[in-house]
Amino acid sequence: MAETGLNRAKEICQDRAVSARELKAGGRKIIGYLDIFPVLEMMTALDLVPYRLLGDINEPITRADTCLPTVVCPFLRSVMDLGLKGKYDFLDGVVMAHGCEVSEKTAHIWRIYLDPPYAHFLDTPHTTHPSARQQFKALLKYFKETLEVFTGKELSTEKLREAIRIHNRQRALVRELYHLRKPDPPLVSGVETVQVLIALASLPVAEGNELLRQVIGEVKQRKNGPPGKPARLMVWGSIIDNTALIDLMESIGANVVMDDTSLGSRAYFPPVEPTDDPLDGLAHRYLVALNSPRTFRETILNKINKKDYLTDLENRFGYLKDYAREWSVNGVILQVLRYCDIHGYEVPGLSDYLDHIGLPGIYLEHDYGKAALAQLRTRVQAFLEIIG
Amino acid sequence: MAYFMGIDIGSGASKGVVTRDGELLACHLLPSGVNYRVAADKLRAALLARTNISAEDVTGTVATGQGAANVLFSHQQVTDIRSCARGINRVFPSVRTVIDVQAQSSQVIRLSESGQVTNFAVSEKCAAGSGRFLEVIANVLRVELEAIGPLSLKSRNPVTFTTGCAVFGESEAISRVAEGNAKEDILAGVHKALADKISVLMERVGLETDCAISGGGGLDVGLIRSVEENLEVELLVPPQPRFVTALGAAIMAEELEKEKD
Amino acid sequence: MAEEKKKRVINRLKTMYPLRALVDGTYEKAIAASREGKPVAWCMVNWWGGDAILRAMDVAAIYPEDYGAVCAAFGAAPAYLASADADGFPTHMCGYARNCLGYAAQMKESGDIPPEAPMGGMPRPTLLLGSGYFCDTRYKWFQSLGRYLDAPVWVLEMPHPGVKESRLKGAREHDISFLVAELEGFISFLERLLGRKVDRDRLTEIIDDTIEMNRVWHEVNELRRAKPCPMHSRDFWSSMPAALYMAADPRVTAGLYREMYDEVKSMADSHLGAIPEEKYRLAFAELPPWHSLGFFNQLAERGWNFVVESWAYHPPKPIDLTRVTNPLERIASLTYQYFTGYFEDAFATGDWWGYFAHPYLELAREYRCDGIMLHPLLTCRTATNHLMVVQDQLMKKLKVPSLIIEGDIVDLNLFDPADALRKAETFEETMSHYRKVRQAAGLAW
Amino acid sequence: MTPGKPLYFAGIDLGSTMTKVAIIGADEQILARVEAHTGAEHRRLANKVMEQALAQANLPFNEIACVVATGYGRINVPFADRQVTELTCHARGIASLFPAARTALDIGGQDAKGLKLKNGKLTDFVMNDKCAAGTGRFLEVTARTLGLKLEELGSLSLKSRNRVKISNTCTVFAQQEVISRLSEGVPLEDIVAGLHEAIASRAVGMLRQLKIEPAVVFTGGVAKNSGVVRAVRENLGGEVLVPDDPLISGAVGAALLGKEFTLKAREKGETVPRKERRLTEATFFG
Ligand SMILES: Nc1ncnc2c1ncn2[C@@H]1O[C@H](COP(=O)(O)OP(=O)(O)O)[C@@H](O)[C@H]1O
Ligand SMILES: Nc1ncnc2c1ncn2[C@@H]1O[C@H](COP(=O)(O)OP(=O)(O)O)[C@@H](O)[C@H]1O
Ligand code: SF4
Ligand code: SF4
Ligand code: SF4
Repeated sequence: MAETGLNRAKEICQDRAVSARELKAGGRKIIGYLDIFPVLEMMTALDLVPYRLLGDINEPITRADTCLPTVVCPFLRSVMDLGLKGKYDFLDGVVMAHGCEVSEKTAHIWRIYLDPPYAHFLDTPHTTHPSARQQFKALLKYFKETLEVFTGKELSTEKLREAIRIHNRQRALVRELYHLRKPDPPLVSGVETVQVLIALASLPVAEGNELLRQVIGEVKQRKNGPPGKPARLMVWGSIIDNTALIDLMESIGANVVMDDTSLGSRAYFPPVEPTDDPLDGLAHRYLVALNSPRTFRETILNKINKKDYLTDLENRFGYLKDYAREWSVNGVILQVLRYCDIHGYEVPGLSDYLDHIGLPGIYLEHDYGKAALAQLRTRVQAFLEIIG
Repeated sequence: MAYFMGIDIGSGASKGVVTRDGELLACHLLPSGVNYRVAADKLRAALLARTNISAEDVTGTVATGQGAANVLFSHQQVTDIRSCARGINRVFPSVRTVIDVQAQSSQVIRLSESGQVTNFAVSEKCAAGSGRFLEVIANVLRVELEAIGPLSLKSRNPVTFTTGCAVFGESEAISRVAEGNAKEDILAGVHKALADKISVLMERVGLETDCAISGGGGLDVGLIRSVEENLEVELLVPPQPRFVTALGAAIMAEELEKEKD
Repeated sequence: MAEEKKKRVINRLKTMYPLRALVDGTYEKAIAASREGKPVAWCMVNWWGGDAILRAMDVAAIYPEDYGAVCAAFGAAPAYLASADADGFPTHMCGYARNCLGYAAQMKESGDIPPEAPMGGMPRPTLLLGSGYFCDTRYKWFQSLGRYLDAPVWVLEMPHPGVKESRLKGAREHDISFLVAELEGFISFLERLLGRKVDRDRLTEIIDDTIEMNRVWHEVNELRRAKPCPMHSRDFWSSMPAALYMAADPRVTAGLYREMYDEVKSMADSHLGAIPEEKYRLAFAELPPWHSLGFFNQLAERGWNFVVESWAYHPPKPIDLTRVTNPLERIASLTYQYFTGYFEDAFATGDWWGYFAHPYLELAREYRCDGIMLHPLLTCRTATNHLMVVQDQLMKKLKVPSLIIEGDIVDLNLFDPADALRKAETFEETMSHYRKVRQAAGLAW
Repeated sequence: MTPGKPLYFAGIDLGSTMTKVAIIGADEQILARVEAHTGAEHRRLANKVMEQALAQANLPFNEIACVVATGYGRINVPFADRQVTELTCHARGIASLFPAARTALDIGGQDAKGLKLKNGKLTDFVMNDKCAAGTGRFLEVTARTLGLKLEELGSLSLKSRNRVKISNTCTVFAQQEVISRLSEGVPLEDIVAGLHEAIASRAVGMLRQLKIEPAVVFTGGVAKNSGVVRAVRENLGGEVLVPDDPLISGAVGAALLGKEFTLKAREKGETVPRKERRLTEATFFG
């Protein structure tokens, strides 16, 4: 069988390290990054390969117990565990940001225990105040500086523009892939989409774009796409870096057609807008345009000095209503990893909002482990029965 | 000539030893039953009878274990973590880490060359992390406790338990038998589950060799093998693992006496 | 409160009581202010001057974090926690936050302060002042309060100094001007909200008093290096909120800290300890189990003196600010100092793990600690994240052992006193052992 | 299926402890209800329970228009046409018994569940299925330890004037605590009452994760225990409705859903796909 894009994505996804080691053998320098706040364009522009740090749901967490307590989200503990076990030994450096509080802590703990040749911590303000935007731009300059020192090369504005262009291309292609989930049945399944996303997180951006083109081409053609199912789900919440959870949903009568998580739409949807100084566009995209609950957005006060709850919810979650409409979603899974505060706090508010717009949702808290997932089965199934 | 007594009132069994001049003279074990006070008294009587001495001949007694407070004739109570460290130090001076598997909990203890505790971690209050899990499963499989170790060693195909609860594990074991799984495979599965819990404790305190196992778990070759495989280390097993803690208590009684001088 | 034994083993400072009363009094004052129609703010601990600005604008401030500890101590927390549970807030989240969310839920339901609220309760806020530092809870929590309250939320942002990157050239200056800009941003928000201007002279005065208050409070704590230590952590915890949550006019508070200084000084001079016989000196990290403080009495009976706590609850090390003319820049600099002063040397000695373990190493050395008690919280990552690193580094570098007792600040079901005592008893041996090890290694204590 | 012929529906709830079967007619009258122990050895006998129910209703298996299986063994019932989670089935069964129900607590052998209902339908739920503490298994183990029958626990505990506090949460260790309390001379009823309180406060704590609205219904095997029912009432501080037969609601709900599936399919001119009506044994780890 000729290698299809989807098969290749699946392969990469099964052992992410293979492609990394190949790149390394080809003389490329690989920089691990955590979460969606490290500015990838800067790395790409300097010919570094940004390689996303993910956990492994199949690998029991053991070593990380020595340096990250169990009250840290299991995804991060898994990432740290893989690091300590040498599974990321091909990295030439890491960039971690102040995504959430614990990922910030993980950045330092990683440096203490693994001491990579290059490490940069990118503080990321929590608000979008004008002063915070300025601050973030200044912090990007420092990031640029340490990258230049590390590579011994200058990061020119032209190169940065070019990198922005190619990353924007990837963002557009991911959107296109997501469009293929809009028909009923969707042309591409939730599990396949996650596989592609994991592959993208493991490849240089240009190769990722190639893969995306191939996948989009073949998905449009194919006859054996996912079958129609009564439920069309959107999955919201903490990172999903594996196929297990989505697979569980799709194996019991649902198509997962949309997501709002940090490996999926959240990471790709907003492009970088062109600006005179590309740093402005980058700062705006990563701090303001990226839609993550870790960033606090004030609800603008009008004449009255009172906040209106529904307006606030609309400001924070309105985009989900659009997603639901465009992707014809009839149920939302609010999944939160245990100990994830960022998403945990959102749950009651988001549930209120979903109630308000008449979209059923269910909250699932889980432990990032195969065995634990089995216990979610009954819960997911009951939800499908509720909406069915 | 001074005699010392160490009394370890465990949740399942009460263990006692008598030492003289640092030598182990006698040991005795009986079920703790429901009244720890009675168990302690009986244990003392048995020990005195075995050594042929009277209560007045005993210079010092230290009590330990979860029922230590019920040993009214003791001169001091110490935690079983301390006495276990002292005891293993006497048996194997080279040991720096000891895994103590009792009926109620498992603990991993690091110790110095003089037998002082330098770090420790104790399992949660969940039967799935203690020797009791093994008892429960042995019971439903109708296998004697003594036999579970050797049987488990025969397993080629250990089952994986789908639950982390000793009680649900019990029903799962029953169902597994009804499904035709071999008893040894089920036992090996339990041994693996418990060994995994011990590994977590070990990560917390850090392994330093030599490493030994004590408590009732030290009688179980199946558990020993699972732990050894998990930790990739060879375990030293004392000749009488269940008496290590009581021995440690007697040693502490000796020390107490020396301090007086 | 419930478990407090009759016999008081810990010798409490007389000068602590008025400081504690000051904090307790804020609730009543806020209620009175609210009745008079004056603005009330619910705030997070805001080191960097948000408090001073509120005070200068005559806004009564109360601190739901402190109220969480109050509810825990009064046994009122379980009912509020249950309300938050019922509304779907995951139980692994901050106990203070869930306590407050439950409180607000009940407030919304009854239309007023819940009838059995301790200390008279927290009145309805005019605004919520969240914070971008320490933990995500401190802004997510206030955002979630929108379910129950119509008060607008402002989040005062903070840079993240104390890491390697904040040592890059020009970063400090940049951070401080960011802090100043944030304070100005908050001022204009408040001015818009309240429809009046801030009195800049008054603000300057309050800022200077705040700086002085923190200085005196720092001096008090320096005295605790004395052996035996005259001031136990329990006194620290009772007096800390007055500075941490600007409870009253900082000038008044500074006066009370001065009196405390005198008392502690005279005890130190006459070699009086906070407990009858100081056998072990311990540091404590991070927040205590407010519902079971009686536990420290049991330890005191065994000769355990708690002589110092983690840096995060201590005032910044004093610095000279006389040459900084802009008052907002003065308070911003002090704030910056708070977030860097305790680990300045971490970088100097070639280590760059900043605030993680370094300050604990320094405290252990300076206060001659035999051990540190770590209290990982099941509902707070901030107070827990770094503890394993602390344990590791204290042992590797200073041969100081750590005792880990798991628990929670608010939820008493997560704390097991009997088990804790068993561990503590064992730990005595460990402390004695490492005393000898340190001696052999030529360490001073 | 010939139109005009009377329709019958069966629900089978294969629980961890008890297997329950209900057969209803098109008018939703219950024609048969059978309850039997699931037990490991007996688990394969789900077909026998069905057989008994058919005998009770006096119907050949072929007459059953739709068989819906639920409960934790639902996947392994070979003769069921559909599988539906116990959450949905319980909700449906409870709503048919108590149309006013808004909140339900169900404590079975292996889990405890809280349900929210609206217009007879499930809208939200919580579950504890990780730890045996707080489930019916806790009481089974207790009864075994004390040498009592499960049925006796309830009335015994109602005699208690001074219940003891059980400090161990773990089911296994709690049993040991029970024994030592007994030996201290604590009256049996006070101990049993303490155990009931332990289970009730845990369950109600879980239920509080939902907004509790009246009417509150308590079902599942544990609701047969009057001591736990009392303790649940005390913990909730309000009225709690208990059906006459608290075990059967899941099976009844399953049968009602079978009717719904059948009628819906008919409206569309379709039929619910049927499994062979042959009473074969259930399997375990499917
Ligand atoms: N003969 C044996 N063979 C294997 N395991 C045993 C044997 N005897 C006891 N055990 C194990 O030891 C445990 C009891 O250990 P012990 O140290 O005596 O506990 P405790 O002091 O709490 O009573 C039992 O739960 C069981 O797992
Ligand atoms: N007659 C009875 N009296 C008291 N309790 C009972 C009785 N019958 C069953 N139980 C309790 O009910 C539980 C089983 O409940 P059930 O709802 O059938 O659970 P499952 O669906 O998991 O089998 C048992 O664990 C037992 O505690
Ligand atoms: S899952 Fe939550 S806690 Fe974990 S890294 Fe993501 S935002 Fe942070
Ligand atoms: S630091 Fe911890 S206790 Fe304080 S508000 Fe944040 S989460 Fe809560
Ligand atoms: S999971 Fe099972 S063994 Fe563990 S505490 Fe709960 S009942 Fe006990």
